[in-house]
Amino acid sequence: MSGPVQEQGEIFDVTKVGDYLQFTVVAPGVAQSYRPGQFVAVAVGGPDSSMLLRRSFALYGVKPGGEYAGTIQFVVAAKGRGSQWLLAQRAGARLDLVGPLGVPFPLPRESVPAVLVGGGYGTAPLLPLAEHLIAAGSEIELIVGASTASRLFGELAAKRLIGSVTVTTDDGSAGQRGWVTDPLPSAIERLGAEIVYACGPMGMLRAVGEVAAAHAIPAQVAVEESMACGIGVCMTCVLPVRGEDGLTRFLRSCVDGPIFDASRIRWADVGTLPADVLGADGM
Amino acid sequence: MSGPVQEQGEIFDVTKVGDYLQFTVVAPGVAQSYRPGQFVAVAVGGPDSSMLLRRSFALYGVKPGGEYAGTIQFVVAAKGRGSQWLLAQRAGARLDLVGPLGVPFPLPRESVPAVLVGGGYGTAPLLPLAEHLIAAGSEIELIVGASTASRLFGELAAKRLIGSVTVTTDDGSAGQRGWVTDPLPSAIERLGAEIVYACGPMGMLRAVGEVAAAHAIPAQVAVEESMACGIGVCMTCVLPVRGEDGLTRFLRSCVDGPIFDASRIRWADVGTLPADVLGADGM
Amino acid sequence: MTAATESSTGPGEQAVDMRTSLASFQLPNPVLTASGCAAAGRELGQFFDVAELGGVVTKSIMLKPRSGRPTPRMAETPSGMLNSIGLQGPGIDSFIANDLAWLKQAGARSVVSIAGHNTEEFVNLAKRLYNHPIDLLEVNISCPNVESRGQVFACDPTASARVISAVRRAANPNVPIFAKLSPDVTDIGLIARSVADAGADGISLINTLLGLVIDLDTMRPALGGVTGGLSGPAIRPVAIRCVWQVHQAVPHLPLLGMGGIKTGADALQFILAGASAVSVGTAIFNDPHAPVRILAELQAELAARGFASVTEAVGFAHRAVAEQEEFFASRKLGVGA
Amino acid sequence: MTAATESSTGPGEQAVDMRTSLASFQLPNPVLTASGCAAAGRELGQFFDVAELGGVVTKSIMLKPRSGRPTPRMAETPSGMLNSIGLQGPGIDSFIANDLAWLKQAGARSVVSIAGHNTEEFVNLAKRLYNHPIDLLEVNISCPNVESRGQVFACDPTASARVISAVRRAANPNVPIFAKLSPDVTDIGLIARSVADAGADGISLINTLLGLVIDLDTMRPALGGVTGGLSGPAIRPVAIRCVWQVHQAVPHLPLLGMGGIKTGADALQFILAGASAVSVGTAIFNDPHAPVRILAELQAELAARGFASVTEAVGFAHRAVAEQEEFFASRKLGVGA
Ligand SMILES: Cc1cc2nc3c(=O)[nH]c(=O)nc-3n(C[C@H](O)[C@H](O)[C@H](O)COP(=O)(O)OP(=O)(O)OC[C@H]3O[C@@H](n4cnc5c(N)ncnc54)[C@H](O)[C@@H]3O)c2cc1C
Ligand SMILES: Cc1cc2nc3c(=O)[nH]c(=O)nc-3n(C[C@H](O)[C@H](O)[C@H](O)COP(=O)(O)OP(=O)(O)OC[C@H]3O[C@@H](n4cnc5c(N)ncnc54)[C@H](O)[C@@H]3O)c2cc1C
Ligand SMILES: Cc1cc2nc3c(=O)[nH]c(=O)nc-3n(C[C@H](O)[C@H](O)[C@H](O)COP(=O)(O)O)c2cc1C
Ligand SMILES: Cc1cc2nc3c(=O)[nH]c(=O)nc-3n(C[C@H](O)[C@H](O)[C@H](O)COP(=O)(O)O)c2cc1C
Ligand code: FES
Ligand code: FES
Repeated sequence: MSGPVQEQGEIFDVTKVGDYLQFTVVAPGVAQSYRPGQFVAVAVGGPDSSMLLRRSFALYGVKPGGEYAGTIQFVVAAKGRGSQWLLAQRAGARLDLVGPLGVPFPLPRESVPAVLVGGGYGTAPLLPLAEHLIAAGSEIELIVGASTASRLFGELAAKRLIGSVTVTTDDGSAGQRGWVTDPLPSAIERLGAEIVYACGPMGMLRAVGEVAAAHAIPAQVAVEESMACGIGVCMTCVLPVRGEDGLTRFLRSCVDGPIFDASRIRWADVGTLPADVLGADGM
Repeated sequence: MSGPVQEQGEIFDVTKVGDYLQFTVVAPGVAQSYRPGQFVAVAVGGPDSSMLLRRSFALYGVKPGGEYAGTIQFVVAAKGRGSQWLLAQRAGARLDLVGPLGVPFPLPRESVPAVLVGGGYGTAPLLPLAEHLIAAGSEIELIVGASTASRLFGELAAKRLIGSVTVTTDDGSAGQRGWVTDPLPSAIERLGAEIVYACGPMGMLRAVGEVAAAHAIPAQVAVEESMACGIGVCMTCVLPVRGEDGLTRFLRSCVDGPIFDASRIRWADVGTLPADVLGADGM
Repeated sequence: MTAATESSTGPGEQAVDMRTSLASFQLPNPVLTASGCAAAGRELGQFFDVAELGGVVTKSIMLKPRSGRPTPRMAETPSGMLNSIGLQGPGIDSFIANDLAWLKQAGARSVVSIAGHNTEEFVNLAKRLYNHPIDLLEVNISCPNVESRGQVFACDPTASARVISAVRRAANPNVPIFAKLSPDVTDIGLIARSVADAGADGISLINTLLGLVIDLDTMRPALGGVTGGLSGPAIRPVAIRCVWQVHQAVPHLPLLGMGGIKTGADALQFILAGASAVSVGTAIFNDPHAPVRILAELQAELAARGFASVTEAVGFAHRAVAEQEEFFASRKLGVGA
Repeated sequence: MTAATESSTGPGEQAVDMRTSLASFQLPNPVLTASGCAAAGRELGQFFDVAELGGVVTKSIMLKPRSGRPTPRMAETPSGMLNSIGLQGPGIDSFIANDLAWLKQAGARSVVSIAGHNTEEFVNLAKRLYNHPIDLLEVNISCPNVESRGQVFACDPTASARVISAVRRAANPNVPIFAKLSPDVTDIGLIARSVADAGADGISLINTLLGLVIDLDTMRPALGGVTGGLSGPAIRPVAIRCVWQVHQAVPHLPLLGMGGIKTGADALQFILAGASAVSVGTAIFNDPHAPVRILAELQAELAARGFASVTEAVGFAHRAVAEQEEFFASRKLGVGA
């Protein structure tokens, strides 16, 4: 596996999907070594911008070859200044990209039944994962949720791919009212799932991890921590993660993640300095 | 005369003229009270820009009424980051404008023969001045100069307006080789000029002032000092100017200028702190 | 005092009482101009009514007319600018006759900033202003002290205290005096305590940071004055840190916060960190309407967070989480503003 | 030492000799990474060959493994960022075994940054590194001194001098030691002179400025560590001013300049102000190729101005105009580089 590259990608297409814009960008270098779960870091604001830091986006589609060869896709939600700038870019403009970054979702050696759970635009990276799993012969189910219908992503693509998809919304404006964790237990049981994959807000990931743990199966989750560099050099993006040796370390979510085993993340301690984290006594 | 306004002007047209771009912007508020010699201050880089300060541009055409009603025109040369940004803007985009700013060229009460001297894009503000003078029955001549042909501005418009125009370039690529001050004495003499108006680089303005002084006539020149605010509140844009009382003061070129009587500017002392400037003893 | 700026209701928003105070000076709202960035208000009067602001802080005035430094006097920097104006001004007599008179007839609240080369000059300025109708005296001690080989007063707790106590004695006792501090010190809390002990009624902060830019054409310092003062959004995190530290050092003193405020959200950061009011400086060069725009934005930001008044928000970020939550819980139970 | 980076000729450009030195450390070119912005070089090695740089300055290492501060650890600010990492790191033993070993096999020049809670820890770090092949020791004294109620060493000339003289005695005498200074002091020249007297072979500057951002969602400080360090182009004018002042205070000491360098033109400003080499920090987060890009740009900027070597440009902005003109006049008469 070759590493990340930096390249100037030309925007090929921008499509509105619910509240989001889906970007298709010609970026053969990023596309080449991509695996599901990885992300791309995009410079925002142009050369004279007051915004120094890149914004990260989970990679959705990637076409290393064939039609649209060398393109990548990602989905952008409106938040602060950086995303607003990106949302104003149009086809033909160039984006300064670094990627693919982060570790991919771990794939089972053999086919295993799996439930995939996406929150909001978090569904995006799950769809290429679903493709891989299906190609490997795994049986899968997908649950997608959001606060409201317009914040759902990937429902149609998922239906095309998997045949069916379970939808939840907080306000009941689409699918069943409630959270993704409501239909999750029965999906795990129905499928006899041996693994759960999830991407979405931190609260959701934690809850998904708890459901998986209750079923004694692992959950691999993609976290979204604030990142200054995205490439592992700055140490801003750390999470308290319990290692195989039982020791908790602050791990960088950009290079040691963004995919973590949910049971290893000390969710309750995120944003604190647990006394038993490695090196806390050195502070 | 009403004062300056701040408005969001839509770019109506951008036209390449030699090395410059000529902007036509819908800005009825700025257009309304404009007089030749005034300028407009344009915010650059957009809301998230690292560039805080406006860039000033001498107003060229202004159409307060009639066809293109409420439009202003100015001419932009490529220099640093701000002008580069402006040069990348296209019709339809909006510019945040403050204007009209500064004092206009003083107009004679009656018709007087006048020579107008423009250097580079400095010709731009002289053309509306020429229109005024002609309308008032003054006989005028225009001399335009630049380092090279592509840096000339307004030749054609001037020809249409005045019938003839004298051109000089440093490299001889258009008109006669040399400086605008070469043909100036004979123009003054030919016309029996009673005043010279000029706009261009500081060195040229100083030289024009000296020629006018040698002919015992005034020269009204438009200076270009680095300005932080453009509206008179910051005191960055000062020049040592001798007053009627014989005292030299640091005057703000944005509100006390940009038009000054060349003989009052202490050219040799620009960028120094002359011991006899008002308040130098208070330092 | 304009009713419109004091408290107004937007669509779906609660009214926010924008009144605040800087010691005994009562302001209809907490947005002022910063010294040296609004001259004496007249030029801004072309864009909006300066009486709508909390106050106009005038450019630091000295006893005698002052030429200021040679040009170039400014350089643009990333999200900021460097200036070396050198306190160009007409001197106190002309200031009183023209500028102060203009502000009075415009109905604006006047905060007069004074600067001197030594303690005596500060004292004489305070005396000259004794009988004039000013609302607050801002003592700009971020200027060189000729008695101390040019070291800036505000960099030395003793020199700072000496000026402030002398000005406090000389000035009209009805006019609060604020010491304006420089961020270029090792311990701003120390300076704050020393001016507080010397009798300052409040503190203005921050003045510019000392900076330098090399002009790559001349390969020499870009400014005529060699070094200059850095201002604008670039310095905002330093300014908020200073407000935070000084609020902790002298919690009983009101603070006038400034440094890189460009939006109402920026102003709110200063207020949450402990400022009772804010000054808008460099942002004016970018947007001559900045002070009134920021005032409107600040009011909306406060309303969106459920504050009924500015004063409730002053220093709010210092409170414990539990205390913050309790405040909003009681607010929801209450009858609104 | 790569010939390509040492001196190369572009179209119409003279060759520029990019070699420079930091005391006895000879560098093929003057561009290094800044401590804490490049880890120990390995991750950047994915983007370019770190041996092409003047050197890699590693993240400040302490004796024991260190967790660093709780998250959030950063906030973006106008043309800058605030960080409160809190020196997370594996401790000196793991650093030597893994990071230093990697840098050596990569052929990179290593500048090791060390940090301690007290003088003894600094001394022990210097001893641990005594027999390892390092090119320069950067002593990060911009960290809290537990022996002085947490005051930062670099804010106190005496504490700074004590650390530096102790480290100078303990470290391998063949390795130059540089003191890294904080800009958050009243008089950086004073600190510079005191570390120079204590035996520093050179000075690195500047570290970050202390800043604070309030998160308007939580209405509390945005960073887990409350305050943080401000870096990026926003602070560049302050950094250049510090380099300028320290060059005047200790003209005989080589300086490693940093703070907001994003382009070769920025780097040139530091060199003209007196830096013999520069470190690139925050710009790496924006552009992982920044150090090599800046190196190429710097070379072009020097060539465009007629310099035959980097060393000719060091401190050039301090020279009198006449001297500058004479230099270029003689350059034109000469045979080029
Ligand atoms: C691994 C990863 C994958 C991501 N994938 C997506 C995606 O597919 N689609 C999408 O819309 N967004 C995604 N994000 C969030 C995205 O990177 C931006 O953070 C978000 O768009 C907000 O940036 P802004 O400039 O609009 O907000 P601002 O408030 O201007 O951001 C200021 C700073 O805070 C950081 N920040 C703000 N909000 C977040 C957040 N929620 N998470 C992390 N950092 C934040 C920003 O990155 C920036 O550095 C992802 C983030 C990470 C770390
Ligand atoms: C009254 C007035 C009228 C002007 N009219 C025109 C015009 O008609 N056409 C045109 O192309 N330009 C004109 N200029 C110059 C213009 O305002 C910009 O300064 C110029 O475009 C360079 O800006 P920049 O952002 O490209 O360069 P940068 O180097 O990025 O500018 C940095 C800062 O320096 C200032 N600066 C740089 N060069 C100059 C200069 N030559 N004069 C004054 N300030 C400078 C900039 O305004 C800015 O604040 C005028 C300036 C003034 C003061
Ligand atoms: C051009 C200019 C002139 C200034 N003149 C003064 C002054 O005369 N007296 C003073 O106390 N502060 C002066 N300042 C500092 C400002 O009042 C303010 O403290 C500082 O600029 C930070 O605020 P800002 O970032 O909003 O500009 C000046 C600032 C600028 C930019
Ligand atoms: C995320 C981050 C971590 C840093 N860690 C260290 C450190 O461990 N030791 C140190 O001496 N400086 C550290 N610094 C300061 C930089 O080395 C540098 O002095 C400062 O950031 C200014 O340079 P810049 O603007 O180019 O980043 C750190 C800076 C940043 C942004
Ligand atoms: S974002 Fe820099 S280490 Fe992860
Ligand atoms: S540019 Fe501010 S006073 Fe002239």
